[in-house]
Amino acid sequence: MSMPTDGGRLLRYVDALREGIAQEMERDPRVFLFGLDVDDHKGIQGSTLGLLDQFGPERVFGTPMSEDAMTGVAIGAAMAGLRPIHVHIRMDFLLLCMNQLINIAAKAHSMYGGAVRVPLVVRSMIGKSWGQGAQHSQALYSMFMHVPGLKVVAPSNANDAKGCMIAAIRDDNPVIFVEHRLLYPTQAVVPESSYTVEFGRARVCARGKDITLVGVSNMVVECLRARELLLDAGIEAEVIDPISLAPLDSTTVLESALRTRRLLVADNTWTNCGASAEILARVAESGGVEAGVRMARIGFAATTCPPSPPLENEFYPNPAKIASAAYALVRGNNDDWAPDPERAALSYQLQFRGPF
Amino acid sequence: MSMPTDGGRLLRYVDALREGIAQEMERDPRVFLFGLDVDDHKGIQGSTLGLLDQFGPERVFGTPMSEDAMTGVAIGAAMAGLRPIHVHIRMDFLLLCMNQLINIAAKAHSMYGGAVRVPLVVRSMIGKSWGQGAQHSQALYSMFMHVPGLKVVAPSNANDAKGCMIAAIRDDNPVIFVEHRLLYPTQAVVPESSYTVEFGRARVCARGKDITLVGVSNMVVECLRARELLLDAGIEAEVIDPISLAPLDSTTVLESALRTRRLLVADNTWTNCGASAEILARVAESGGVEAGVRMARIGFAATTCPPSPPLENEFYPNPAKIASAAYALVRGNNDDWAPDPERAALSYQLQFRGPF
Amino acid sequence: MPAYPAPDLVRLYRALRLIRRSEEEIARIYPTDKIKSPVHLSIGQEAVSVGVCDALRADDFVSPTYRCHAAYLAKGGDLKAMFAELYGKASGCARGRGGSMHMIGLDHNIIGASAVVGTTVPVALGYALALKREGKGRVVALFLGDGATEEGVFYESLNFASLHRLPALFVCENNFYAIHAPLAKRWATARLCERVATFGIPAHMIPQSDVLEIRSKAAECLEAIRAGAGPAFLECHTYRWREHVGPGEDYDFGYRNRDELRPWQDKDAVSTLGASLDPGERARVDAAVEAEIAAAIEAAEQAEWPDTRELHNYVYAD
Amino acid sequence: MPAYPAPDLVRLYRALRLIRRSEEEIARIYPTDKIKSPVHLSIGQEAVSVGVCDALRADDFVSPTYRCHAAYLAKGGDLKAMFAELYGKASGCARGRGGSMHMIGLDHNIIGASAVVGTTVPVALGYALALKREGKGRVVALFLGDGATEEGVFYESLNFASLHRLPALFVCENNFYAIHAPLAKRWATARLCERVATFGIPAHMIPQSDVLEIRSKAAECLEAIRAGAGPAFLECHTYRWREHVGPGEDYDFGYRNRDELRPWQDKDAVSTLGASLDPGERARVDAAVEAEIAAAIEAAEQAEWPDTRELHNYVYAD
Ligand SMILES: Cc1ncc(C[n+]2csc(CCOP(=O)(O)OP(=O)(O)O)c2C)c(N)n1
Ligand SMILES: Cc1ncc(C[n+]2csc(CCOP(=O)(O)OP(=O)(O)O)c2C)c(N)n1
Ligand SMILES: [Mg+2]
Ligand SMILES: [Mg+2]
Repeated sequence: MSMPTDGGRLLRYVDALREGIAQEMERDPRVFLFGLDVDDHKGIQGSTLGLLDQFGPERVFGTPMSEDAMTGVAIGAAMAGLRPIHVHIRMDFLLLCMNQLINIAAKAHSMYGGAVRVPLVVRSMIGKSWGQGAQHSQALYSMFMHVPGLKVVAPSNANDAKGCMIAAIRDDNPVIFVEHRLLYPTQAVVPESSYTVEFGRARVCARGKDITLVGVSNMVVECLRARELLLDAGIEAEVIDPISLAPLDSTTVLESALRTRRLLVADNTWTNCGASAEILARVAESGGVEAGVRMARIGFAATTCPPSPPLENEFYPNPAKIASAAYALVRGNNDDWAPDPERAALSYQLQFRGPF
Repeated sequence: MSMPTDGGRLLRYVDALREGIAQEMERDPRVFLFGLDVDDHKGIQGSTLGLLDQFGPERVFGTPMSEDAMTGVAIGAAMAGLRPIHVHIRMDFLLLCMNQLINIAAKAHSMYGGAVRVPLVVRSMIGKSWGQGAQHSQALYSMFMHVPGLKVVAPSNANDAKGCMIAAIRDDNPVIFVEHRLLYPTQAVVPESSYTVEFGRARVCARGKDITLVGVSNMVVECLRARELLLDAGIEAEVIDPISLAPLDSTTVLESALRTRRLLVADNTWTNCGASAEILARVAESGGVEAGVRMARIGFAATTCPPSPPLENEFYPNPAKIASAAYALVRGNNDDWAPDPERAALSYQLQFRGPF
Repeated sequence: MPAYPAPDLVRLYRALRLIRRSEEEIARIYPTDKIKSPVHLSIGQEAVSVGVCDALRADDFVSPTYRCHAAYLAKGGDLKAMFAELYGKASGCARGRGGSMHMIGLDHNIIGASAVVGTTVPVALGYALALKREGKGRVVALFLGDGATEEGVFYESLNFASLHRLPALFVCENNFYAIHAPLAKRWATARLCERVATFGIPAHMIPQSDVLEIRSKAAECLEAIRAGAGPAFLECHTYRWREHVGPGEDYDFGYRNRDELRPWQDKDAVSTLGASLDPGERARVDAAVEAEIAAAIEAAEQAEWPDTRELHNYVYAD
Repeated sequence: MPAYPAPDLVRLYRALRLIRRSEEEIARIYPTDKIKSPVHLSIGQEAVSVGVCDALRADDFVSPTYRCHAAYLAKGGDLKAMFAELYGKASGCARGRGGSMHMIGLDHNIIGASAVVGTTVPVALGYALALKREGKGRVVALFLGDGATEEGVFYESLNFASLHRLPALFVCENNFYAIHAPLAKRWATARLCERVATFGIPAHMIPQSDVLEIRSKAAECLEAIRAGAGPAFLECHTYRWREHVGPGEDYDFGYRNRDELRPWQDKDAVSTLGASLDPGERARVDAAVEAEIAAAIEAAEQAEWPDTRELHNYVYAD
């Protein structure tokens, strides 16, 4: 992890992303940015705004709607020595380029015996639906975590967003970069100078002795809010942000869980074969059982995301649900405490409002 | 589960698949079978041979090499009331049609409020490489297990193969049907009449009191062989075949693990976010920890499948490795017992020999 | 161009007007946040859906894109069910599980729309395959945008449709933009029809968005398709008046301007066809349309939310 | 057709002969099970790789399909490294991590091949994009089969290549089959070149697999590409003499027969070009080729296996 040399200032996540990209493009002429809509006046919710003016159309360009071929082009360009950043406004669209990402990008370094490298960053947004429904609401990172050769990161704050972006661009491997739209307006202190956040190191965001909460991406924020609610019930939760999902620092989670003896993983996706399954499995197989660590997961309801508001509310985890699940783990299942509804309501993250 | 009315006879897995398909095509004129090479003289390793003659080119036909569109066509035909079976000679190629399978097939029933059904069977083969390397060796079922709306089955013997095939064809949902090539020549007693094997019910293949081994697809066979090796060391393993992965009957696994207090899951794929992760997570969160069930997973090495024979050997799990891992769970990690090499060698499954 | 008898013109006008006014109402309601779903309006593009769907038989199918309100209504889709779906209510055509981009109406043979561009093209061909086997001369009219032609699945679909002589009418609504990206940034050439023809598919370009021309060309194609000639292709030039998604206009952000819009407004099907009708007749149609829309909105406002206990319904069919 | 001076003809013959004989040796060794990797032989198709690659500069790139031995050798790939790779040895061009379908030779600008049909087409264009930015007039020649043209990614790639005027020469080896499926079962029409041309890409069909015609047409295209004209496309008809995968022949299974083969054997580039050479010259070339192959096989036999402790190498580059 390279250390920032200045104190920094408050910056939004979206601006931190853009700043990280701009600094790398400045530093390294091999870096280029492309994808549907990166060069329009909305600039991927602002995260690419201004880059076309700064770096010109050879290094910042939109594409035809051809996700599969564009991914192949990115991979080939990366093999040839360039460093592409390929942007998708929704992670759902990565389903159109799984073949290139998994059959080529993930495997090329290995399957050609080290002869090539694929320094590729694939940015994609995930979100909380706002009526977007079934096909515009998925967070598919566990599919990429499954496959050796890919790295997967999901920073939860502006500081990590910039540092991970710079690290991803400098990485000689394909990195799936996951950005939650609700995080875009959130601010953090971000150094002006360039720095990297190392992959494979989880961060303990809040200390606590009673339970370990692991949140992925935006769920870190919701876990921190759940932590507040839990304090009302006298429960001190430790909150961990894995930051990168592949490599995954399960050691930090394990150490915490061995101390708190309870582990709850909150994820932005379905639990089956998800990141939450992987974290539980690792803790279970490396000492968690012997230490009697009680474990649970919370994620999307095991159904397709419904756009109707009341159903949508039920579909997503939120701080109150996380707090309740945590309470049950700590105090036992019989006691069904729920956080004070008014405080819980306050703790909801303001939802993105369409149209997008 | 509909019960077979006759005693049956020994039948190979490949023939059981074909028989199941033929019986359903006979019974239900809406069923049709298509995909690359289903109608050639090799007939998908024999599993579709003769069907063209029996049912004609309107119901059995090859396709252009257009996996994405062909999957869409299958989905639309299913919605329109037909019952397609779409065949892929390798599971790796499903990466070309993830968008259709996940964004449409999995979601259509839900996202149109129940207005349509997608009675689609997607057959694909997995295998043990024999020099086929990186892109012809993947078993990607955990990606499908992740997504609500899909069913996933991976029968490990001829009897289940036929019963699952008939059940899959009759199911009103998209079913990802996973067939391990090494199982094709294996025989079992298979009734001549039609029957179904219900999804979501694991089978205990062998009883034992010391450890629970769960094998997926061909790994059931390897677990049964590992069981033999373990008997030499005085360890009695219980072997469980989940048969279907979604829905996944983790209850049967849990009950067994609560009894044996050790659980080892052997999978045909990488462990990260795999079926093995899901099984461990479920046991951990539903009583396994309280009961002190020690757990581990074994699967592909966390790298890209190398075709060079010595590397390939290292890459795959096998009965000896499963037995060693089981031994370590039962007796503790310090003791590194290994099965008698000669017996272990005998227990290797005869590999498929190319060209394929 | 065949001459159209008056009743036909009234019917066409009614459909155009219903779509235009429904979407204007959606745009009006949108800022109240009662429609919590991203809306892609067809205002300005109605002639394509109406011209094509008017030429279809009731038992033919239509496959709309996510910009689906126009084709849904043109094919006779239930207006109440559409508004209820926009509102996320249980009486919605997809019971609140779809939203604006996933209208469906199987009682009028309207295939469900999808939010992922291009994905419904092969799905619609699956319906066409079933119709071919059925042998009753039924056809699927499938819509796609100019952007969708850049997806590989479009070409795979053309090849398959032609190879199997499927009863499918491809209707490309070329509005010159994919979100904010103009054709010149996405298409190597504009020779789309010529390209489609190399698949053995008759392809016709209709440049002026004239609803009668669209209707008659579609009818001509449909006749051949029903006779077993295999698929046909229409490229209909048209223009989206509003922003890509959402209720507003967007002529002030640099990617396009009102000069481009004006000629399209001048030949707007709703006004020109309306002006050609008997004023009394027109007024009657307009009033009926307003009443129908008002009733649909009122019904949507009053309708029940889906029961949250039913969250897990429809994951699997049984 | 330009006249070729004798040295050129000898060079072409040498390349053809090397490929033919190497693959015949692979077929001979195969039953011993020393090559544990599925092999797709180009026997009969050598003229395409040789004609195209002979027209390339050493600093140009080639992107082969999984049927890659011919293009690999034609572009100057190391024969020893190829045989070692087939044997799964550490000295293989991909260190035993690739196998027959994944030859790579970056010292001769041979891009790695892929076993998933069509996937290398856009990857090769990524190289072309880098070459365009470099501005030195270098080109990528990318190979694909007739089957690969059915994959959507092929069309997406044509559009992008033309839109960005990428320095890419598409070479479609049309051998009329994808595994056992003939064109008639897969292609709605055979108008491939006409279709490609609608993307603004000059497209030429070469029906007779004449190595000199292929060479001169490729050279002509390459000149234009280097001058900035953007991509070009060649459809080269050819014929696979052996089975799709594996060492044998397969004329007795009903999907094709020897009558179809015969005209291709009659115009076989290896024999016809060989016959046109001075016999002494030809004998010298033949002997040198045999020696080279024998040495490569011997080296592969003797080479070390990869160390199993290195199983986890190359998962990630660092
Ligand atoms: C596969 C895919 N890629 C990207 C998007 C984002 N997107 C939504 S609409 C759209 C433009 C579609 O353009 P076109 O097909 O011309 O239809 P129009 O919106 O003009 O009606 C894009 C790129 C998407 N929904 N699906
Ligand atoms: C995407 C994909 N689908 C299917 C296959 C199986 N397969 C291997 S080779 C082949 C035929 C390819 O035909 P063509 O492109 O004409 O090349 P040829 O073998 O004739 O050289 C097929 C279908 C594959 N490897 N990749
Ligand atoms: Mg458009
Ligand atoms: Mg071919």
